[in-house]
Order: sequence, then C-alpha cells, then structure tokens
Amino acid sequence: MIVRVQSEDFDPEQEARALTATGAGARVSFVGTVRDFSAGSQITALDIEHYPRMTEAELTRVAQQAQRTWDLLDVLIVHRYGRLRAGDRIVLVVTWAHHRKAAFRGCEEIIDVLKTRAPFWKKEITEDGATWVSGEIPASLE
Amino acid sequence: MIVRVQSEDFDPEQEARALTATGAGARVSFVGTVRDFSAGSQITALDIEHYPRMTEAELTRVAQQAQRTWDLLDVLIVHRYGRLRAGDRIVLVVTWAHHRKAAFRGCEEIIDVLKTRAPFWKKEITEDGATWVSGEIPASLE
Amino acid sequence: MVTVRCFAGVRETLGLSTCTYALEKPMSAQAVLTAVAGERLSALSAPPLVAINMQHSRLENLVCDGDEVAFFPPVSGG
Amino acid sequence: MVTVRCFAGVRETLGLSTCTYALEKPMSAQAVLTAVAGERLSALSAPPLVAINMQHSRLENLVCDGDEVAFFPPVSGG
Repeated sequence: MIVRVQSEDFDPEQEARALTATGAGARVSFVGTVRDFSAGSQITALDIEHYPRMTEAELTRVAQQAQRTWDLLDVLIVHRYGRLRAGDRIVLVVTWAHHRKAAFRGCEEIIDVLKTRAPFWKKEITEDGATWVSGEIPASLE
Repeated sequence: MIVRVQSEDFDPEQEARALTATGAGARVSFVGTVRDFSAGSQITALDIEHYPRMTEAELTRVAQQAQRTWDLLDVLIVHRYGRLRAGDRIVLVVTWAHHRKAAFRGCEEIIDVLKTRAPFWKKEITEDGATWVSGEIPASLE
Repeated sequence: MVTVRCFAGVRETLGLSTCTYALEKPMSAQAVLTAVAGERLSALSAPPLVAINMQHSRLENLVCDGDEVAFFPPVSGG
Repeated sequence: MVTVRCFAGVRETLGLSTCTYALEKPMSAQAVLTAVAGERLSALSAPPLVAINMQHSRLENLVCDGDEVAFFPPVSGG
C-alpha cells in the first residue's frame, strides 16, 4: 500500500507501476482534476491546504478500511496540496483486486470517504481575493 | 471517442492522453489483466479470437450507449486479441465525466456489457491441448 | 449470395470458417446454418449465437441477399 | 501542555495557526478552544470540527497532557 501527499504533479501510470499486485485480474484508477472554472467566474486557481501527518494517517485508515471491506490486493493514494489550476490533477486512487466488482467498489468507496475525512481544504483564488470552498462533514460525526 | 482492437500491448496512460476531455473533473480507468493460472493447472497461455469489424462496431455501440446514459465527456476502449500470458493486459476502458459517480458508473457498465456483447472468445492453452472458456449470453438475447 | 462466418468453438466443431451461400429468397439464419453445416450441425452442443451484418440477432431472424451472417458461441471477452 | 493547531477558515478567523496550552487536568476540546481563542471565538460561523492526536473526534471529547488538538472547518479534498 502506498499513501502519499505532495505538492508535485504525478503520472498516474508511473505511480501504479510502483505496485504490482500479482494475481490481480482488475485494476481501477480514479484521477480527479480541477474542473474548468465557469466562464463568468473570476477564479484563477485553487489553493489546497492540508494538515500534515494527519492527512497521511487518515488516508491510510481509509485505504485499510476499503482493503478489508473489498478484499483488495493493493491500494495506492496520491493527493496533492498547494496551488492548482484548471485541468491540474488533484488526486489519484488505484485499487487492485481479483475481480472487477471489488476493484470498482473499493476505488469508489475510497474517494467518497476521503472527501469527507481527509483533512484538505480548498480555497478559490480570484483577482480580488479568495474564498474557502464549503466542505463536507464526516458521516460518522454528523 | 476511441475504440480499438489490437494484438499489441498498450500503455494505459499513453492511451488516455490521446483524449483530453476538457472540463472533466473525473477520469476512471479499468485495466483487465490475465489472472495467474491456478497452481495445479496446466494452462500456459490464453488465445483470444475475435470477429474483426464486428468487435469495433459492437464496442462502439456499447461506448455510445454508456456515453448517453451517463453523460460521459469521452470514452476510450482498447481490447487485445491473440496470445496472452498471465499478467498481460487484455482490456482498457477509460471514461471522462464532470463528476465521479458518472465516470465510475459509465466505466463499470461498459466493461460489464462488453463482456456479454463484444465478440471475443478465450481459449486456454495447455501442454496437451486447448479448451474454450465458456462465455456469457447477452442479457438482451436470453 | 450471403457470406457465412463461424467463430471459436462453432468454427472448430463445424470445420467451417467462412463460406458463401446462394439464397433464392430471404430465409432464417437457422435455415442458412442448417444448409451450410449439413450433418455436422448435430455436433454442436447448443444452438449458436448469431449476428447478421455484425449486429447481434436471433436464429429466427431473416437473412437477405448480400448479408453477412455469423455463428458463434457465447462471448468471453474483457 | 497540549499543542493546538487551527486550519483553513478556522485558522484565518481566529488568527491562530499553532500554539501550546498548559492544562492542569484533562479538559474537553471545546474548553481548550474557548481558552485559546478568547473573544475571537464568536467570529466562527459554526462550531469547528476537531481532531485529537490526528483522529477525528468531537468537541466534548477530553484532551490530555501531551495531546495535539486541531480545529478546522469541514474538509473539501479529493
């Protein structure tokens, strides 16, 4: 299992090669990117702040939970922080499993849970200032 | 949209770069590989036969259907034929969408439907001979 | 004239890969199969799947002059 | 002594990034927040989320000597 938080961009295939889950019949990857800012908006970039060490710890917990639930052979999560622009990659989640259902379900669960638990915060940067993106409350704490 | 059938291996990331779905917030990729043959088996390889031109036509229909259903921004399918060994990649499906749910659902639907409709047939090769893998009957024809 | 193609186990069992068949008038895919396979038809363990002009069809569907009809076992791709 | 950290909007609103706070005995995360934020606490539009030792917790959970307690808004990663 690899869990990494970094400001640098990543190459999804290169990352996935670092793990070779022998016997895996299925590999599912999710790449999340910064959507184009809407035409009328003044947004020029996104700043992602995080809580160092807790992000890694929380992503590891999320990955371990999904690995147990879906019997995944391996999991990779890379999440970026810092300044990002439209089209930039933010997050990569890769799951390996014997069968495709488990790989799909596991990958989707990781990205869903990550969005409510991993301590990242997005700020939209405009020419006049910046606004925090409203976040999600972890289901288990609601 | 790209749909391709080939005997050569492919690089999942390289393939995905050929399509840049601007505005896509989510990209989901599925890579299917030949599972390890079980320890006791005599299987040494897999031969994949296909119906040239119908495979492309059918994969295109499957991709178009999923694109409509899930409002996908773009779809890529690459499927191999010929002789493959344990660990070799067989198929790549990539979907781009504004949001992750659509990208996940679309990708999974394509691989599910492809398995029952695209005219490929697998044969397991052993030292003594070969056996066709029993296939799936398209749901719409059952 | 129709083009007849067989794939995978059906091709092997019937000993038939590609052939042409002269139709007098539209006939069912089943009838085309019976005509080209002859007695080897009984060697098939189950009715094959059929595609007419590279679209999944049924054995009772009609095949017309100029069509391509294909017979094959359930598929196993992906 | 506990380490207190604030992130994102909570950090900006309270004007507080990291500080330490000397505890006499275990107290709730809410009490630590009240102690370190002072009057600026009322500027928060909603109660923050809290993590104790980098695990999601609740404001009523106890913080002990040596702990790290963090306050932040709902997360928005991925």
